[in-house]
Amino acid sequence: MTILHDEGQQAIATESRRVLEARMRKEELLPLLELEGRYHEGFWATAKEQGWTALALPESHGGLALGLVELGLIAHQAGRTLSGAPFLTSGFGAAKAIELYGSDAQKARWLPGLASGDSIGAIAFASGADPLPAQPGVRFADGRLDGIAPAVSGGVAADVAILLSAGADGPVLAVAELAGVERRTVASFDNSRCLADLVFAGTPAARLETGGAARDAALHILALQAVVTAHEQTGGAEALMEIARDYAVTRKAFGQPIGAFQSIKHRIAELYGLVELARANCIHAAAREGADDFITAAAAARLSATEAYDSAARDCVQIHGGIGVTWEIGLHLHMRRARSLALEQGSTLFWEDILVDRLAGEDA
Amino acid sequence: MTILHDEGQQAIATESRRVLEARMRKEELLPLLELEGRYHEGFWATAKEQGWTALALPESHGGLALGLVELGLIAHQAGRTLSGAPFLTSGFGAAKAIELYGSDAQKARWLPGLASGDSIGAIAFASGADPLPAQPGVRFADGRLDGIAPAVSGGVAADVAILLSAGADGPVLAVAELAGVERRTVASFDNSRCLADLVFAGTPAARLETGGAARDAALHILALQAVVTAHEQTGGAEALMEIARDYAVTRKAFGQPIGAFQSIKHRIAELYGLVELARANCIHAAAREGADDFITAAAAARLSATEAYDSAARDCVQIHGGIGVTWEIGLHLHMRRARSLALEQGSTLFWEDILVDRLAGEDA
Amino acid sequence: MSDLEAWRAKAAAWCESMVPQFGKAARKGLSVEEDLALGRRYQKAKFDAGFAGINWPTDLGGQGLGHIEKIAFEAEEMKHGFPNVYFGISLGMPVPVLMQFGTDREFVKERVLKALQGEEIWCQLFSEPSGGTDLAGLRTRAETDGNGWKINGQKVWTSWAQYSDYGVIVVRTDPTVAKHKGLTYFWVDMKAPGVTVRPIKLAGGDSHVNEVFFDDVRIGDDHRMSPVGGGFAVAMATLMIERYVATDSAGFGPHLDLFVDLAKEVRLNGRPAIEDGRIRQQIARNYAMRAGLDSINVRARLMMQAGMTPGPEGSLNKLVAVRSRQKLSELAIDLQGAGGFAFDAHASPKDDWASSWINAPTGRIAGGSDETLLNTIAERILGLPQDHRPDKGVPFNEIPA
Amino acid sequence: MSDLEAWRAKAAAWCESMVPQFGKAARKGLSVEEDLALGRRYQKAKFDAGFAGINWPTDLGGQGLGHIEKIAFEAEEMKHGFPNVYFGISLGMPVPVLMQFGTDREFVKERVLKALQGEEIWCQLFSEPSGGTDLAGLRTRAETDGNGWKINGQKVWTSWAQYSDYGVIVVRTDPTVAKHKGLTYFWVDMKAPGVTVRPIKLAGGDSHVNEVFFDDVRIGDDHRMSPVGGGFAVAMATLMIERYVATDSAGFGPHLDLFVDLAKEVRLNGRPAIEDGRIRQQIARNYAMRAGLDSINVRARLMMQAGMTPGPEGSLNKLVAVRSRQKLSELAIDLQGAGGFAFDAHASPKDDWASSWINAPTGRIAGGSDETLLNTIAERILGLPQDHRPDKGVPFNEIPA
Repeated sequence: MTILHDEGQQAIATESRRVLEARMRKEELLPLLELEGRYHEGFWATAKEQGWTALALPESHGGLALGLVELGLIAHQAGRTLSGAPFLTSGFGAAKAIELYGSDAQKARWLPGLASGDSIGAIAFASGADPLPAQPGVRFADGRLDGIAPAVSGGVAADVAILLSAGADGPVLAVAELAGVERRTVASFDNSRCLADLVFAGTPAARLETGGAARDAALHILALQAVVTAHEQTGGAEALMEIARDYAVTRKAFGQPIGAFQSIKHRIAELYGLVELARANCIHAAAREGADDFITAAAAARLSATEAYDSAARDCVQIHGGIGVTWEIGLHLHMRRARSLALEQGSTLFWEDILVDRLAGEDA
Repeated sequence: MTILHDEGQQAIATESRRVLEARMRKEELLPLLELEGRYHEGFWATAKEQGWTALALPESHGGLALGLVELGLIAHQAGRTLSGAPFLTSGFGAAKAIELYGSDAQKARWLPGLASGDSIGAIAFASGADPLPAQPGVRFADGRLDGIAPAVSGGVAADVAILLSAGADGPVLAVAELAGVERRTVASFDNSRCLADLVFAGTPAARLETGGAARDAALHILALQAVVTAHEQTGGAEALMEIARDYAVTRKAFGQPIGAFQSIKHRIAELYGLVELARANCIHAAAREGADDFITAAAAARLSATEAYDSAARDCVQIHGGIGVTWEIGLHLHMRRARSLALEQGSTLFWEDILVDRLAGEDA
Repeated sequence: MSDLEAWRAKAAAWCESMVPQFGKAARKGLSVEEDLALGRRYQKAKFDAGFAGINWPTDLGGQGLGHIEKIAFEAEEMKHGFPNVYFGISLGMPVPVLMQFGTDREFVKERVLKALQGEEIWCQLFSEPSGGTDLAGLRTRAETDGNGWKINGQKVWTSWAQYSDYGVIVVRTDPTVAKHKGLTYFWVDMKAPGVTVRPIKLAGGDSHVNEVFFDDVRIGDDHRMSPVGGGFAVAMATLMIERYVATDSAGFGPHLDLFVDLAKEVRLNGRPAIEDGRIRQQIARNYAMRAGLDSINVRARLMMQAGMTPGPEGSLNKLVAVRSRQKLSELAIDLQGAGGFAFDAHASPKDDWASSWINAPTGRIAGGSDETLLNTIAERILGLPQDHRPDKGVPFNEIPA
Repeated sequence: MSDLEAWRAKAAAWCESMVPQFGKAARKGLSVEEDLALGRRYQKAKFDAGFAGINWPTDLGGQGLGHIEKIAFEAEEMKHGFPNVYFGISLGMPVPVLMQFGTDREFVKERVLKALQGEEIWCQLFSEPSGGTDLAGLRTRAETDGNGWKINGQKVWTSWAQYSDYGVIVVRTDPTVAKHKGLTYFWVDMKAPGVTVRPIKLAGGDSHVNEVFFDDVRIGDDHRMSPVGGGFAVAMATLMIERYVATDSAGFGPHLDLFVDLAKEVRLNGRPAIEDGRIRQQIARNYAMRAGLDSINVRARLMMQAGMTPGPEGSLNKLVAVRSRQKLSELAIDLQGAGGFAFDAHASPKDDWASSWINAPTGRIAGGSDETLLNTIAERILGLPQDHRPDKGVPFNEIPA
């Protein structure tokens, strides 16, 4: 797949940007920070209405049969405008897991709802600090799950979850309906991620993969989500770089625009570099879905996107001086999002290890 | 011991600076880079004449009974002026090993010569990439050494070496006379360090310590040397910071001194910070000789001094632009020295581990 | 047991005894106003027990001890999360400056005593919206008004102004001379007519800083703490106190021990994170940096005790420490994985990594931004040229806004 | 086997066959002059085998293939350490610019053929001592002289000038107009009377760069490759070629695979260094950075092939790659411990870490320093204001030196 976007792809980028810029307002996002378990309903309604939920799913189940490249373009725009809910990524991941590893019955049951956005999907792989634990904390036995999946993004609202659980013969990738499952909302610095601990207690679940295949499948799903998230991070970093640039051109100190001071202008130029490296890695990774080196490409995209967004958040706030740390100006929305996206799908530490294992031939 | 220098200590700093600034010339140091196994004889003659070789050794054997603080002050000045030979540090380390772990006969044999500078001492602990190997490459058996000690600083000219060797019951700290030992000069980027592989073949040697005590002793000697080297590194970094400052004040570009550009001035200000942190850690570490936390303090000094010198070398050259990379201007003398001192006494990787083991209580 | 050890043991015992009444559990769920009230009671108890103004003169209600005793007490105190944050600025800068520069000594004594007992709080009115970090560019003005002065203008980023009784303020008294020459230093009654305080909500969700508006606020000339036009020097003295006394090599974030503890607790690739080279490297480098700052501060205090002037390297603390704290806090969040999302807007930046992280940017901006500090080091310590300053040497009222 | 795979296999086989004659072993111990002579024979062999000018037009002696074939060949070629360094600049920038802007096509063809066969070498005369990295501030001047021009002045940092037959040069033809408007672009015969080349010994010990003095050097107007006063645009085109063709995400240092190999070989704390988090982190971050640069370059070439103009992000390569290479090289030296001291002044920066390290500063300065590149990105791409420039808009001969 080429890394040059065709006209259709460019149209997706343009249109999603237009829609999101018209509809997303920091004034609506700020209050959500102080409310646990709430998300920006307007964003999610837009995602459903625009068909973004269906974008990368198969036509046979209500999808539009496009791929990671197109979803990445949406995610980039969502990142620019501070997407109001995590379900686009987690729903995609859940749907892909069911599409790739599920039975026809499971696909028929879940994919149409995930494609329309009427069902919300979540991914619950992590245990403790580990995004892909060798010994998951949730146990799978006799078709039932027991244990707690911690801080699941979208967990407050999700209808279905894909889990990495511990079965008798090693890890089990499982799918579970969440109706009736207790959710303990996690108070977070970015509450509209709708994080919840999911408390499974004899919850019925179906096995998708077992043993080494389960772990491989989980890593593949995580990598798919990481590429989507990397696009979102890159979009956020790009927006911050532009905000910093615009501020540096207009704000004056000591009788001249602050952008004339090299400490400011070079920092923004460095951000430009980080954003472009992340963008290039994202575009490349999205185009490598299905290829042998997909995990490597995903890891590179993820690492550079996390660095870009965290750095842009630090620097953009710093460049703004005092006004940058006020609640009202809302730069902290990006700062918080940079951190929540840095944790979701596994931190930099995790992806560094995944990448080096491959470069050093240790994953074989 | 206080970290405020008294008048005697201040006099040592002032006098050594005066002497070295008068006698050390980059024009004499540059040619030594292209000659293997040669050192700046004028420097070494000065060190002997000024009593620096005797400074920290006991009076009973011809020393001046001062300590690490005073030797550090000399090393700082030697670092500023690009010391022309490594023997001040390695001779001190060898003498301390004999003083602390040797017999009266060994002290009587070696200390007077090391104190006068007529004998040159060397430390040969490393094996492969490890500055303090659990399994040293040189074997000790029946009072004789066999094997190769790689890239020993001062090894070309040394008369006596302290080795970490592998005995039948674990490591052995040993002292060996080097007369008759083959030295294979190592072609290095900083040839006046007089590096040589020492080839031991049935060389007579005496045991100083064995087993865990040998390793502890070797670490203590390495830490003593690391503190001296850290002072030297800090002196080098300080000199580079001043060179960069002076250049930035005089050199003009685009019609103004380059020091008015924040990319230059902030970088020099950051160097100032690195130098002052290193200096503070050096002074503290020198004052902690003999205390429980000496290794910790030495590691902190070593880490900050290595960072300061490497950074100053990178940045001072960069600030000079084209002229900075010419042979004649000689900034590369510092750049090379920064790297050779970063390796001598163990790299940053080594000291990070030593430090964290202590902070985490893992060394117990 | 040395005197100092005895002192520390006494401090530890007293702090222990205060936990039921003032510790974290006692503070849980309180509104800010309730917590402040509790804080005032704590400060009074501290005064009564002989732990307030430890290194201040006894004739002003202090204990007449050394800085080392103060440090020792604070090391014990910080373990318990007592409600002392409201008095940090007050007793840190404005009240010491009042002690140094206040001319009416009776008035000074009364204020110091009330401040030490938590009855009164002082704030420091320096920063302005248009000035950014440029102290000499202040626009708030005082004009002569009968025997006194009339203040008009706006200050910003004033910590605890909403709870303050008094403040120290730098204002412009002569706009016709070059920028740093037309400033004068006063104290003001924060409850005086014409003073309006408006809290600013910060990124982390709290509102301890304020905008303060002055609208024809009248003060007597006895409020003046510097010569007319000589306010810059007193303001600098205030900042000097900040540099040498209110320093913290942890950058006002968590102690490195807490990071080491976290790294021992959390697992990375199936092993304790403390065994991972990346984590070790950050611990080692942060330790070396903080140890250097600590040594600089110890040396500066030893020099001051010996009657010498400490070197300018004290100015490194805030620059280096807060910037590093920001990245270390991010790493601490990363390390916790799913556990890293948790957030409590009322947690303390001194012992909670998420709180430390979200408040770090304020630390890198307030009281001199990183960039200002670098410029100051470059220009004043190293003698590097100033940036291009179109406004330099121009009378203040001729600089375009 | 695809066409490209077949091409690559052919290239690999040919390179393999050249090793006895031109490989590292054959070069060992040669003086620079002997090595250059060997290099000329290698370049001729390369031309004869159809591997020179791979993506250049066939009517000028090229192979008429694509950039991808060129890359494939170079990937094979670089494995063997052939003596091709003398032709890198020549065939990289000046000769392509001659192909693009030379007006006398017969002359162009003759020169290109000789350059491709290693018979002639071209250099690029841009930088000047007073100019630093400020291309528009050049002082070397050409005055009209009969029908031609007379050049006086000095260039510096000119790679391989001492072995060059020709050079391309930017000079000032009108000192009375603003800085970047008075420049004109010529080619010159490096053997012409009045041209003096003086090699500069660099920090690493070698002397491939030179000072070049022009003393009343007379050239015809047919040497002119730009409109009079239009030299800046051609110089920029040269730099554009450098940006998009002569890029290397390894920063002209060793490939990352070599670092991975080293990390597998060397032991740290008794285990392969590749298992240490610090080492892993550097590998991962350098990989991500280089992969990003590679993707940018691939995309730029795809766009150029599709007739589109690539984005400005191509300008990141040198800035990001060389700076990172410097630190990675330091780490590689650290990793080797006692083995890290070893140095060979004639080793290649592409496969030797010490050589890479000691030459990295030159890479960060030559052809636009880091700081210049950051300014260019900030001003031209992002629209940020220029630095204060007292010299801006002033006629060149009125700027104080």
